[in-house]
Amino acid sequence: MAESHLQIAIKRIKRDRLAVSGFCVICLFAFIAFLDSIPSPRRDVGGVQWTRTVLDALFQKEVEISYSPPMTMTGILNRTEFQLKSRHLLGTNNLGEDVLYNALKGVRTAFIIGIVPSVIAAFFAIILGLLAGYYGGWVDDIIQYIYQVLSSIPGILLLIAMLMVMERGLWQLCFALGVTSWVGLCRLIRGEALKVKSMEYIEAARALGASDLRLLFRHILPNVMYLVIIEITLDFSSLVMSEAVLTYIGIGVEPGTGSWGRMIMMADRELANSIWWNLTGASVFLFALVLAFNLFADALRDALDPRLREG
Amino acid sequence: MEQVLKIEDLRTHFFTGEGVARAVDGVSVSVGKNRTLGLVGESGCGKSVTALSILRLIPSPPGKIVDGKITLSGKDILSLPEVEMRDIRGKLASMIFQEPMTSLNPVFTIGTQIIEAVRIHTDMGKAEAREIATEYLSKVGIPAPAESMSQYPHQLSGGMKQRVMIAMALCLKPALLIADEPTTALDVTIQAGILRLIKDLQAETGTAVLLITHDLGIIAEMADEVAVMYAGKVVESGPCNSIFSSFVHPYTEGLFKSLPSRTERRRKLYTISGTVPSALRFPPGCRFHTRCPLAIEKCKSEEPPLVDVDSGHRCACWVRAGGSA
Amino acid sequence: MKSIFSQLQGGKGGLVNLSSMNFVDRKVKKILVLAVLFLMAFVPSCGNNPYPPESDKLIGYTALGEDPRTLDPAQSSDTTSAEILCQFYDSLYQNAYLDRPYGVVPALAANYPEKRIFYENVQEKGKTKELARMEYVFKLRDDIYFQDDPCFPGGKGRRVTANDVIYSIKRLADPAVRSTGYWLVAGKIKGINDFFNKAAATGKADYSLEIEGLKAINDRTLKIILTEPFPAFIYVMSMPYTAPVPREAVEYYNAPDREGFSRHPVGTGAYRLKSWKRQHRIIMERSPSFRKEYYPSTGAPGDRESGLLDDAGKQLPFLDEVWYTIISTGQPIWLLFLQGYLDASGVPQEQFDRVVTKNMELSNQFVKKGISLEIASDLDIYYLAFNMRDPILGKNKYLRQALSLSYDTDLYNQIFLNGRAINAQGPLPPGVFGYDPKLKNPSKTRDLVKAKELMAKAGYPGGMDAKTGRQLELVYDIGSDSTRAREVATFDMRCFEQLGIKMKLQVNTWSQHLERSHKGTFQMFSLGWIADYPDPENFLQLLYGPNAPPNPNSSAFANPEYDRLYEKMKGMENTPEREAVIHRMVEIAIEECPWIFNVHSPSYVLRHSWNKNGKSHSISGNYRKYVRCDPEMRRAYRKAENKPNRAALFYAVALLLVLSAPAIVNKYVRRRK
Amino acid sequence: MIHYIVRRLLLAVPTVLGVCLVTFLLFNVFASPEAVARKQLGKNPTPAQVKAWVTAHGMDKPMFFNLNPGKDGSIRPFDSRFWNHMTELLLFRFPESDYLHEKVIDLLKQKIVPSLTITVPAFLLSILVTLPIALLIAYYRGTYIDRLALLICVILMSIVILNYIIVGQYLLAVVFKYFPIYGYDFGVGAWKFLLLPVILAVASGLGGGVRFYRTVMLNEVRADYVRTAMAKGVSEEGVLFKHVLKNAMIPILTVTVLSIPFLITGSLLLEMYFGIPGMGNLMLNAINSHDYPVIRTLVYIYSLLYIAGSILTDISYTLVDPRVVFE
Repeated sequence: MAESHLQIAIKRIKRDRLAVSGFCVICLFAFIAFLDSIPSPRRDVGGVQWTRTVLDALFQKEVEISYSPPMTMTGILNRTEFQLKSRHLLGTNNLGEDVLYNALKGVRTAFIIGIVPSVIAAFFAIILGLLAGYYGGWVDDIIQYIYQVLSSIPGILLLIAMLMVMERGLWQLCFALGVTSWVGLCRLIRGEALKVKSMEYIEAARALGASDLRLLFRHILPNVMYLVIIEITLDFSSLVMSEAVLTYIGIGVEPGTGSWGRMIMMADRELANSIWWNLTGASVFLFALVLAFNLFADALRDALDPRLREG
Repeated sequence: MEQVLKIEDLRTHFFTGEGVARAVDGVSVSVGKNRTLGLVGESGCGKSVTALSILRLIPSPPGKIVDGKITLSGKDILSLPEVEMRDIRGKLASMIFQEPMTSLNPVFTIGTQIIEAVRIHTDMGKAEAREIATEYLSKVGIPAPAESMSQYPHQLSGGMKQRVMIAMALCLKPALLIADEPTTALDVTIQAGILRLIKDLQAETGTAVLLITHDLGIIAEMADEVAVMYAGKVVESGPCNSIFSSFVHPYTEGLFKSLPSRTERRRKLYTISGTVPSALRFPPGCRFHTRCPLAIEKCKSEEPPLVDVDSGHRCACWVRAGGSA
Repeated sequence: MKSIFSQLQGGKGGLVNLSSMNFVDRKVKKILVLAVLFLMAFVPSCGNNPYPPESDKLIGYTALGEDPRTLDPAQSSDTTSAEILCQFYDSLYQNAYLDRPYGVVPALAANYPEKRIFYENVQEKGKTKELARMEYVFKLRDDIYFQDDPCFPGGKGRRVTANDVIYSIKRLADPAVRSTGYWLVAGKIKGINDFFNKAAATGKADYSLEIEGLKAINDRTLKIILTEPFPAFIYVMSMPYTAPVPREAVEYYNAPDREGFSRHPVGTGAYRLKSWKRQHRIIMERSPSFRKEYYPSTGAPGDRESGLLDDAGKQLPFLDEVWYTIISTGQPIWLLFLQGYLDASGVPQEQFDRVVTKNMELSNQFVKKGISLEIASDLDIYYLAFNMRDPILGKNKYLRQALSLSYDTDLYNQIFLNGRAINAQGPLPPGVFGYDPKLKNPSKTRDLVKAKELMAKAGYPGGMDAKTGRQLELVYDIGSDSTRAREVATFDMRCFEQLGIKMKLQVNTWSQHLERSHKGTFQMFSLGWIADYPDPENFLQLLYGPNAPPNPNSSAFANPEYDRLYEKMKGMENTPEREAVIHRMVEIAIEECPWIFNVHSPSYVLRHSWNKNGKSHSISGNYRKYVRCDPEMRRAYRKAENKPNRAALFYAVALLLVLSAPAIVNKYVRRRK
Repeated sequence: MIHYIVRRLLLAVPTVLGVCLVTFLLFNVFASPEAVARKQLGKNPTPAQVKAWVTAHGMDKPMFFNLNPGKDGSIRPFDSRFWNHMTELLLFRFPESDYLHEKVIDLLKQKIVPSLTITVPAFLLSILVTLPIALLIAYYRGTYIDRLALLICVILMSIVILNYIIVGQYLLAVVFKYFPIYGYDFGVGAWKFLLLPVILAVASGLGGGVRFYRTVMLNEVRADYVRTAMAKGVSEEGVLFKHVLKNAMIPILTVTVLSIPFLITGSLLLEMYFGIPGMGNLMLNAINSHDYPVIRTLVYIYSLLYIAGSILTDISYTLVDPRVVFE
């Protein structure tokens, strides 16, 4: 049953050309993020303690004095190893760093920001939502109260408050984003669990003596998983964009982590000096990933959501 | 007899991503003044699409009337521009639907909705239109019609809502009333009242009625003529008596057989084997051959034409009515 | 409306078939037409002037990076607050506007103070010790009045007395005031620590308590006794911390239902606060009760040539009002400056190459606009500190010198600072007394050959430990994981690696970094220092032995001769003798090489042609009163630079129409069918 | 109806208490008082100063119950950080800003107007613009115009708001010089500073807004009553603009009314970028200066507004949906 649903979903997505191309772009980005996650087998030069990855080894260009426009030849500090090509394809920024390299470094951060908070949120939402929906009674009351309180605090403020008291960092940001965003999904899962709970096959399983835990995780959970998957893909885009915005206003990832928000922040003043490549580089990467995910997520939702399927 | 509605070789197809669904594929029927035509068939056989095609309410895209001719009170419906079509809907031909619960707009009062219908097609003022609306509400048996005018649909029961729908449909005395499964969603106890109402009003206004249903009992009670549809085609048609007394087509036979019989209580209920084929992939030849107990080789390759088996009684079957063609 | 409507529909074969349009379309179209008309007519005419229409007042327009945290002079610690409140509060002395090296001239004081060193016998641990004390006598001018304010009887500002100065200094030692300037007087003015401790213990400061070192001899005369000779104290008396504040104002505005003294300055300066909208704008206006003060008639060499002395002898201030617009990001400041809406601007780093040529001159396109560039030295020093307590680096002078010789300051300057900085030779920046422009640090000319010789002398030929034969390994600490910090560190380490040394990078969080530097467990890291006041003492203390961590001597450099000279220098006046002492101290620092002196980073200021008498100053002060402005020139410039581009709007509307064409065509096709 | 509102308000009380508790946990349990003090005291604070600051802010008191005898020997168990925090918030005795040394409530009074001058016009204008566009697209549903418009919407949604602001300011203010680059004015003079931010706010929300409204409309277009209305002879436009729109107002209203509290939050980015001295700027400054009292108070006040907003939403349902009645 689930198998065939999945097959139908895949078939539906395959028919949507935009979704397929979106998926390809996502795969490409994911590959870049993957390259940026495995340490490079090559040894570092000069004993510098960079935690270097394959991506660093492949793409890192040398640092120039300052800005250089796209397609400039690399220059002053001659270190010729590990270069894909000896050009700054997208130019360099004010510190002389290669823009393409910086943008590529942002990919991994984007994937982490796009997925980890959703997973954290999904974790909270699944556990609490299932418990609330399944047990009802006072358990439900308490959980509903918790999310009532949390949802009464405007998300952005709660986020700001959390980031203020925590140290700044990528994982802290993920945690804060996750903790502030589980309420909606929790509500959905609770409703769905309520619905599934009263279905006959659950009654039957219960009559056969299945334990609560088994019922929850073997029988009810798979039925709400589609909600989780839809939610995670739909949230990806907004999370990536919110990272850029939060970093821009100064409460996002710490310096030293690749981030498109940081690139945009550094670049926004340069337009007046007709230095467009830094802003464009970051923006195009961000845009491409977000657009790809938006297209794909829409198709995925349409394909997976039984409520829409019947409609 | 003067034909109010004449449909000739109507073909309405849906162009979906998965292919062309030939929901209605060559249907010809007609209804006269003060007469009732019952359109029978399983769900998905194209009854409703036929009805919607008459009013040109097929959702387009993906639906499209690709061929055929519909004449309503002498007007060639399919060639009219949309603006003129609007004048026909609700005035010359009106329609009531299966789900009275959702067919009325929940956020407007009943009065508003009926008055809107009246005023679109006439030059009446608000007060005049209100009078007509109240009059019809009382005609359809709504208690305290004046008060009901300011009520919202959710404040009425299902049966009452359907009565409101009928009032709305008949308030301009249309030449044709299309009733698409008007009682299916209602309690059995209420069904009879609604049907009686339609019949009474028909007697009063002389409206032709196209009654769409899958319930042969209703047909027996209401219809003057019957057309049986299967997979987008009419397989058998004729006067009600003739069909009920001597059905010819194996499909019609199946329909009758699957009725719970009063005399043979013990027997297991008959079912037509197999399922209705998808409109995307109708089988070649006679479309019923995949489920027909009598099917022969010819049925699989050649389509049977509709031929007369009795006066006005026509049937499309190679086995039962095929020899003469 | 109707006529415009039909015009837009066009004559024959207009875009839309009018006859078949129904009410809905008409509404939508009406909105569209309105929007387009709004765009076409209204938008360009609104203009981009960010200020209300000009009056006949002479106004100076300035930007400020953020709101001042406070306008209470006792609380100012950041340069932004100081920039604003210095205009309201004058102290007894003020920084000389044009003079370089920096110095002070009397402001509220009638003249320079009388100083006297005397000795006092003190009982300490049963023994009698003779300690040197210093006594200052300050004379106030007769014509100093506080600005008019409702806190005074009748709203008229009263005359300033010596007791006001005492009150202000006592406020620094009042824990409830939370002064950020207490450290300047703590332990220096005799008896002030007792005052603070008593107040902290009781929870409330009693201002009637006498402080031994603070005495009003009469209304105009003030005596201050310091616990040790400290001639730089005159700088303390020129800082806003010691500016007289009226007790009436503090008490009046700190009453529970009022907005607080920190928001309502009442001082003696040339300007007073007119309005302050947070995060928006501070407007200050000429104070009518300002004393008679005149533009200086002497300045640094070159000032006369550049016209800075043209206004000599004229009464201050020049401007009727000064508008500080609070702009938190750099880009609008730059753009508004280019549009003529700000009178001056810094050079944003990302614009540097475009603005300043390789010869450190203003590039032509800006010169044409009448903009001028001033490169002013800031009082700062950036350096790489060696840990003198480290067993390898601390004991080996030659090694340190070799490292210094291998360091490429010029390239560092090019890469990270657009070449805008000055190669530092010693600890003192230009502009400070005792700075020697002819000083040449022998370890600061990059020379790898010499460096390698020194390495051999140090016992590490070719980077190998002569005794063990192992490669020398040094750890370089950074206190932040920013890209920038890593970049700099990488650069620095590459320089040293050329001597055959193996470098390791140690990345710390800032708190780890402080801990390591306090414990002395690091080997080297880079640092910067910005002056609090323009006395060489403020820089030379960074190498004073007793100032070892957690005090600012991060290297823990300790040289007996240096320390002795420092103590001597601290109590000396700015005499040639003091200069000689300072030179000797610098010599020691250069020879011992506890730091690699890296750069002094000057500030770059751009000014429009109408902005007269501008001169940058590294230390905050009351400089607004010297600035003059030519409103005609400004008006002409603004007019020329701010013409809206109407053609672009036209194209945009056209594009919109083209984009909506499919819908219109579709509609038309539908109707036909 | 009054009965209903009173009941809803009573139900909100535990939620408000919960919000107070959350803020307490965040700002008292996770943040160390000394660290906060050091950040506020500037360069070189002496330890005595730090201690004085902590005492002055009551941050040295016990967390929940104060069992230490006070100066006069009496024990006041509720003179603790937790109870002081709760009474402070619940009785609206808002603290003073650490950084600006001003009552938070006074700051709010100053900041709220500039924020509203930008969010309210942006809010209204975006409804005025997106709703008709969504209706138009719903009108062309199923055609290539619909698909194209939808794709454009997704593309517009995929552009991060930073790009709208940066590029918008650069083009319209810097290159074409239609608007001031930066600034604000109190009073009527404010309008010329608001145009650009409002335009950009509307533009940045356009894609998402149109798509949302379109989905809502299409859900309604599929409803049975639409077919009924068509069968009556109502024109397609009439159906769309009368029948569908009124039904669609229900979900639209939920979203819109719920977003009203956020009008007061102001737009962080726009205010920062265009120098509008509103709530967003206040918040940003508080973030950068670690001004806990401001953030704490803002969290609380916005939560109250949010709760009020949700009650308001429920009440406003009755305006458009006759099926909803108070009970």
